[in-house]
Amino acid sequence: MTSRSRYLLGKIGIAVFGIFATLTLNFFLFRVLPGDAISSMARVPGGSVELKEALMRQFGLDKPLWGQYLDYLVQLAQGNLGVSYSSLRPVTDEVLRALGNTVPMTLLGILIAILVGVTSGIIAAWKHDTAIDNVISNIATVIYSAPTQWIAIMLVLAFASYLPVSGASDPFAFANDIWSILADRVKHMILPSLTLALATFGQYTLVTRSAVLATLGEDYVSAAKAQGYPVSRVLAYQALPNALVPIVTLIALSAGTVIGGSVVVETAFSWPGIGRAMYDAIVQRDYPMLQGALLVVTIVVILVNLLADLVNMKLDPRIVE
Amino acid sequence: QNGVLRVGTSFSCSSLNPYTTTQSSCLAALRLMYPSLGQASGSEVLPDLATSWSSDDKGAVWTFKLKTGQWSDGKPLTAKDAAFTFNMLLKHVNGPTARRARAIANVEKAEASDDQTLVITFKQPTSNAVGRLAQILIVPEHVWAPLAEGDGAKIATFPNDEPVVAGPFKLSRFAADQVILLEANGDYFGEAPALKGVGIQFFTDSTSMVQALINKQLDLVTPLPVTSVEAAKKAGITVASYPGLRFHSWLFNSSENQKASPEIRDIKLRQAFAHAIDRKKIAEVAYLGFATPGDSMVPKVTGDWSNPKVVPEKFDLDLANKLLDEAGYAKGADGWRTTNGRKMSYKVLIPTNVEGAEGLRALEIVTADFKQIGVELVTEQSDNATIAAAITGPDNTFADSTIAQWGWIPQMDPDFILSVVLCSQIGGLSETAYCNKDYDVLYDAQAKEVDPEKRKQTVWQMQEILERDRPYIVTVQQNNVEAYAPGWSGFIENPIGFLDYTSNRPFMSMKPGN
Amino acid sequence: MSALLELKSVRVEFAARGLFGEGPRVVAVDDASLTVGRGEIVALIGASGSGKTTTMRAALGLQPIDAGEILLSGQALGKMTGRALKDLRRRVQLIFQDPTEALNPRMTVDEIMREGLSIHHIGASAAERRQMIAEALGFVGLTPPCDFLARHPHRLSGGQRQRVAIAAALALSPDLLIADEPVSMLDPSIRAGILDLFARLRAERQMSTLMVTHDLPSAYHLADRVYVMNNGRIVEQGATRAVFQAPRHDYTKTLIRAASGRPVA
Amino acid sequence: MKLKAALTILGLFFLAALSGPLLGLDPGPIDVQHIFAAPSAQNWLGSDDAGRDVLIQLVIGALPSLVVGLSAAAVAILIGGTVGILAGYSRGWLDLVLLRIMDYFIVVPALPFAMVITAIWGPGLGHMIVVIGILLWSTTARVVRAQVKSGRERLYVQRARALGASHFHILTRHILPQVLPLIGTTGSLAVALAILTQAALEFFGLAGTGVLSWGTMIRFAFQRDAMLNDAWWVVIPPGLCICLVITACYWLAQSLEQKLNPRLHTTDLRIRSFALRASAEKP
Amino acid sequence: MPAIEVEKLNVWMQAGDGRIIHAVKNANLSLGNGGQLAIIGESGSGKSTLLMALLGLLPPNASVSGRVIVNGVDVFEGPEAALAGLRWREVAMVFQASSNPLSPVHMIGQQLTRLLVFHGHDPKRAKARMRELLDMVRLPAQCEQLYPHQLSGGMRQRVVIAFALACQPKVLLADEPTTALDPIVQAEIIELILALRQSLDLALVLVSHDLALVGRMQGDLAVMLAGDIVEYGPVTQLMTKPKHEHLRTLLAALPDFGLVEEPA
Ligand SMILES: Nc1ncnc2c1ncn2[C@@H]1O[C@H](COP(=O)(O)OP(=O)(O)OP(=O)(O)O)[C@@H](O)[C@H]1O
Ligand SMILES: Nc1ncnc2c1ncn2[C@@H]1O[C@H](COP(=O)(O)OP(=O)(O)OP(=O)(O)O)[C@@H](O)[C@H]1O
Ligand SMILES: [Mg+2]
Ligand SMILES: [Mg+2]
Repeated sequence: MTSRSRYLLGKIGIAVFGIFATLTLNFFLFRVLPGDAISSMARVPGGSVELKEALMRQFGLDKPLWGQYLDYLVQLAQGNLGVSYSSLRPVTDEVLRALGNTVPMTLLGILIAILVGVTSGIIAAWKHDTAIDNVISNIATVIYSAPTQWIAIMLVLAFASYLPVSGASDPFAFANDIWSILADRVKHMILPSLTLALATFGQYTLVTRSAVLATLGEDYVSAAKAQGYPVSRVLAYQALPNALVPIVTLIALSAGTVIGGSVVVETAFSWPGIGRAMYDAIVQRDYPMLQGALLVVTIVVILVNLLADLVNMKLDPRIVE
Repeated sequence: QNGVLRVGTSFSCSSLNPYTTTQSSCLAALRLMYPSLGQASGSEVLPDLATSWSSDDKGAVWTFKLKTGQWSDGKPLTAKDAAFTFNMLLKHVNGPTARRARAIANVEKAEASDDQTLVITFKQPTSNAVGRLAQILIVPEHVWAPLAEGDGAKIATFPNDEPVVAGPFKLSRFAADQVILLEANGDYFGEAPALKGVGIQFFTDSTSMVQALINKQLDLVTPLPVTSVEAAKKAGITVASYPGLRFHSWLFNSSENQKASPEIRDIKLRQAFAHAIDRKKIAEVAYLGFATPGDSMVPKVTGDWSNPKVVPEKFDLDLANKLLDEAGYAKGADGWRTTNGRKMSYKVLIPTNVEGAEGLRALEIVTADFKQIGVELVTEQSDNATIAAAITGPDNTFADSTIAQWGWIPQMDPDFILSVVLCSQIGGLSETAYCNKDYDVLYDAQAKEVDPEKRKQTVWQMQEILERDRPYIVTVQQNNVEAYAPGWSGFIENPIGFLDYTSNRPFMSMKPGN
Repeated sequence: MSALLELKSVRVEFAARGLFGEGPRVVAVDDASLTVGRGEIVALIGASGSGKTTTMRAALGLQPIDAGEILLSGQALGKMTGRALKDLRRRVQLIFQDPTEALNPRMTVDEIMREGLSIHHIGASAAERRQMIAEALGFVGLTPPCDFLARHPHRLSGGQRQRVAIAAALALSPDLLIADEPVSMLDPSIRAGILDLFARLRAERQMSTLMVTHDLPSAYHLADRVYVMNNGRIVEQGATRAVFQAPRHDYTKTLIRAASGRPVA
Repeated sequence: MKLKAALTILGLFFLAALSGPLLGLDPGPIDVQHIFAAPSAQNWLGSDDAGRDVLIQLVIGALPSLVVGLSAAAVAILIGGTVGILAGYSRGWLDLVLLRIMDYFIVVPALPFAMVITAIWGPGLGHMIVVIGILLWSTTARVVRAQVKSGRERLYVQRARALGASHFHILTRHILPQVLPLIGTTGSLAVALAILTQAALEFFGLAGTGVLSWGTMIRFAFQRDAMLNDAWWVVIPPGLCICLVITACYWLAQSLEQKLNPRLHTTDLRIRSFALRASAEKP
Repeated sequence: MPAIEVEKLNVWMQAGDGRIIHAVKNANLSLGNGGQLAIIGESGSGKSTLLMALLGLLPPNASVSGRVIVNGVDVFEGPEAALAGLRWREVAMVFQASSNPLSPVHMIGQQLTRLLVFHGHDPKRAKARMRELLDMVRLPAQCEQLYPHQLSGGMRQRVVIAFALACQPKVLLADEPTTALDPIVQAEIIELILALRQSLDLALVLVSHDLALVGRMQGDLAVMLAGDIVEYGPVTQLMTKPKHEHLRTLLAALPDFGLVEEPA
């Protein structure tokens, strides 16, 4: 085994352990919750003590916690996330479906946010203490300060007549050529993605600005000036690469909050994504669904952060030593 | 548009399994796809698959004459399918089909004596037998029989994403919690619907739903948020508002286990409280006039079942103060009443995700008024599961909670809502731990009574007991508020609402204009 | 009497680590042994990149070693803990080669100077410490001190930074000074002054010095003994005069020839 | 400038927050006649869906928003800063353990988690502060850890080690000043996140208590379809107040950062960054 | 047209504590194309500042007066584009070892190649030229793969020299270019610079503390003390007949070599 693969395996091992630990913690943490799936499921016309017990049996909730945990692990080992209490479909399907809706929307939003945030942050640092800097940082601050749900409603009001404001696609469209389906999807994505982008880009701007600004005091920046590099190159070659560590760290970190926070966006736009699924699952105490959704989110966030660690290692060789 | 009715709703539907889902919108959509013996209309049942029915003298054996039809996979639909369906439900009633237990209560067996005759035998006379049986959706034996084998666990996990149906519509697309699309079924055994198709879209945010209606992306919205009525009207949308079944209420913990505030079990105190709740103001402000002061747990829209003698207490703070004084709850110098050396202050549990902003506003109104009768109320809000646990907890002992604000949606038949306060429901649906043996006896009597008139008397009597003991104070009876775009006709005001889990009539009567 | 500092067969390797796995290993110090006795001034000279800095960092435990042993006053560095280690840190001072990186850009000269004093609770009162700092700055020619105390390192000239680093080390009255090219950026007169200072401190206080330098005349005049390093190995050692006048190793010969201004060929 | 503006804004809001309980302000009784009444001479910002004065509600709502937001952020920064520094500074198992814990909190989606804890603990402002604080500390910790990790390798930190400085000394004198600006920035991000999370919790009705705050105002505006009724005065002001408070916090952090970092202005990117004088006179 | 023309240059620096340091006082200098100028002087006397002023690279806390013309460009008042065009194409600099002009997160080779390409080198050939430069300053080839913190002090300084020579400038400002180098490399580098000066007709400004080295130079010598240029004239003349007290002390401090005897 080469040292390279040993290194990689080590990293992956840590990540796997992280996922496992998180899942175990989630399993028990959420079960400490008052209330259970059965009570709300049984609160229906026809509900009775017997129904409650039948449901408990059906979902294996009559077993002790440890037994449930073991069942869960065994299922998981078989790649089976269980069956959702509320939709009765395999959680894997449900989670993948939700993820399929969340990922493009979130990705678009985040990409816009990173693009706008980092660029504006760099410009603000470059023109620091000028009117441009003030305008950029203050706009970023103010927009970032606005509650997401509030941004959403403002966008809905402004664009409701031009763009769809709910759902991931036109539910009543019967067209089936790939292009019109795609166009429809994109149209639906614009407002939620934009909301997400607006709600997050501000922090990227501010962090980029302060990280870049911090490098401007270093000798290598003035050396770069001496070497005849114009401002844009100084920024691109010296200031930005040296500022990237905190920026990358923050972006990776925001993956967790963005996915978690997509609950708000997904609610405001009736977007059938993972955040919404998680919220519903918790309200309905749909544990299999909740665990499944958390597993996926966990994996995504851990992977993103792992990636950030690797990238940072590449970005700043001093970290490794 | 082109005969497709696009419905927007803030309810959701995540599964099309007819025996496990409890979501009313799923059931309403399934009712458009699957046949059933009849369709409810008020307290009546109109023929559907069954053209007529009759019973023996005791009301224990019911014979139904059925139409025949064709399932969407080409196989014939006969009485055998119906018999299979009932027998399957019976067999697994303690397991996968437990959710349908009430509808088939007391049924002993079902038989198809020929392709067009179904005979259902009850163990004992059962009130509203046809109404109950008509709730059951009939499924094709050839699809479900394999699922029903053994312990029937597969019934509960069957996703039913490509249902084999025989009703007026068949499924063309289903995306959980997003949309259900149906198209007219050419092989339907009954009269073809006026609609070519139906789409039901599920919204998590009411503002965007109303926007979609205004932007002509929807034809009908149910329920329409009361706060958007003005906006909808302005946009030329027709708004229908009429009495519905849903009520909101205060519930009091009646359990002896609750020791901290025993006075909460004092009927006099509950009486006084009832006079301090300004039902009219709640209806006008919280529900913007789309509600009426509530009275009995059996709503007035159910017609004769509701006891006319049970009426809302008049709002009178002086009277409430007087009643409390008389009951020995003296006001202290600071204006708050005390009992057993404690200030009278109660936590009011409220499940905000179901009671909504309206519920919170209603509670604010009451809180302000209660201040004037020297009783402090403290809101404690959370989601329904947490609140349900808090009400009954810990471990169903009802030892901690005192007051909660929550509601129910009764059925047109009073049986269900009356069952909620049975002793046997403690641990089940009971939210109050109310237990009255006399009441339970009456309940059993009405459940067996086949004569509607006699049953009515018993039901009325039960309502009077509830009014006396007040496990619940019904505060308001909510209107159904629904809106549809101009150009549509045939809208019926259905107490259960447009998405009716007991009847396909609202959809079947809708007609596209011009 | 045991030597103040003793390095026994020290080896230091660097792994040029990439993103995945490790690259080839560089042996920076290879089997280096070296001693500094009490009151002795020892010079370490040698080619650029030959491992001098690494050796010095290893001597103070700032650089993990891959083989060998380091003894300070006869005690193994790795085994020292707590008070002993802290006391050692006062008695042995290091002057880094790169004065800019070694001075915290967020601290003023005053704070930098005071840091060591306050860590080791030297000086009874603030006034006394101020006095000691002024004296140390005076030693290195940064006068008047008040001109410099409030400045941050990046507002000093290169030589001034270097002198701050020297002054900060001397203010602690160390027994052993390990100095990595301490005077490289100083003009001859100040340089001579500082080298004189080292000699004086040796005479007055028995301070030992281990100094890396490229300035052979300084080494020649100041050091009792020299070590010559090339390619990570100590290739020659001995009394200064002996080594300079009769170098045995080829590298030493070339070095001395180059320093005396003759063509190296 | 920024500092002054920030202090003024925060001061005003604190004043407002205090004046609520001190003056016993009351938005008036619930009033059917004034549902979504437009701004007028009596009600400068109109009235809400219950016919009560919006302006007075804004003033009253300031206290819980400020208290929860700022204290939760303080909790987050305290825990996050400490853990981040510890993890970044220590090598080996402590770092690993802390890192795993951080990962867990980063991975846990904030809202459901907050809900769980409020459900277990029961509602209350204090609980909300702790919940939000616990949710937010990990971000600060991760960012700080990364910075400390690279900062620990700087030569002047090694010099301090060679000087015999204790870990405490190195942390407080060298590492902390290095990461302080960063803690300031992520800290102000934390204030923002705290206030926003609070508003989001309230938006979902999970805040527990029936306390009037800006978040609940937005929630009611939302749920009662204020915008469909063209009642902008119900929706915009609470959102704007939240914006203003958070913006002020940022400004505060930014001005502090400028003060704390002497190196910030040793170079800039202009081709000529020095000043030119006309004469040789000593300035 | 002379390569460098300095008239009445004054530089003031804010020390940060309210004091103002007059770092360069009324300096006048001139250097012809291909000429040589050595600057010596006490530590802190303003040598680096003077050099930085020639490239217009003073920090924002500096203020200046006077006139500096380099290669026909008015550094203080000429168009910014001209000043930008001057840097590294015409005038290159070896930074003093006390500064860290290398980006810590890029490999040496990468930084050098980028500089070459930016200044118009054919990207395909830049790599080869980069290796050539590293070789020129006697750095082994694997150094291109290393980050600055992985180099020894002397190696870093050689990298900085390679940078300065990369674009074949017309004027080279060298601020103590060999302080961190051992005598062998030092001699080689000095030979290299002097050889390049000759072949490229380079104007050289050399700041050094090494009086022996300065003594070997042709051209002018400027001696600085506390911001003033106290002596200015041909090297040979000044070294033999120092007028100013300061230069005399500097020369006197020159340690006697004492090891000139041929080793046995
Ligand atoms: N950025 C700065 N801010 C304030 N003062 C400075 C700055 N840089 C240098 N100085 C001061 O200006 C004077 C001249 O500094 P300069 O760097 O030019 O000296 P030098 O002759 O190069 O010295 P050395 O040989 O030590 O490098 C010194 O007193 C120094 O303290
Ligand atoms: N962190 C590091 N990673 C990898 N290699 C390193 C590291 N530090 C030093 N080296 C390598 O170790 C060798 C010795 O370096 P060292 O700094 O000890 O040399 P030196 O003798 O002090 O040289 P100089 O006189 O130029 O300062 C060099 O080849 C250098 O490249
Ligand atoms: Mg070295
Ligand atoms: Mg200098």
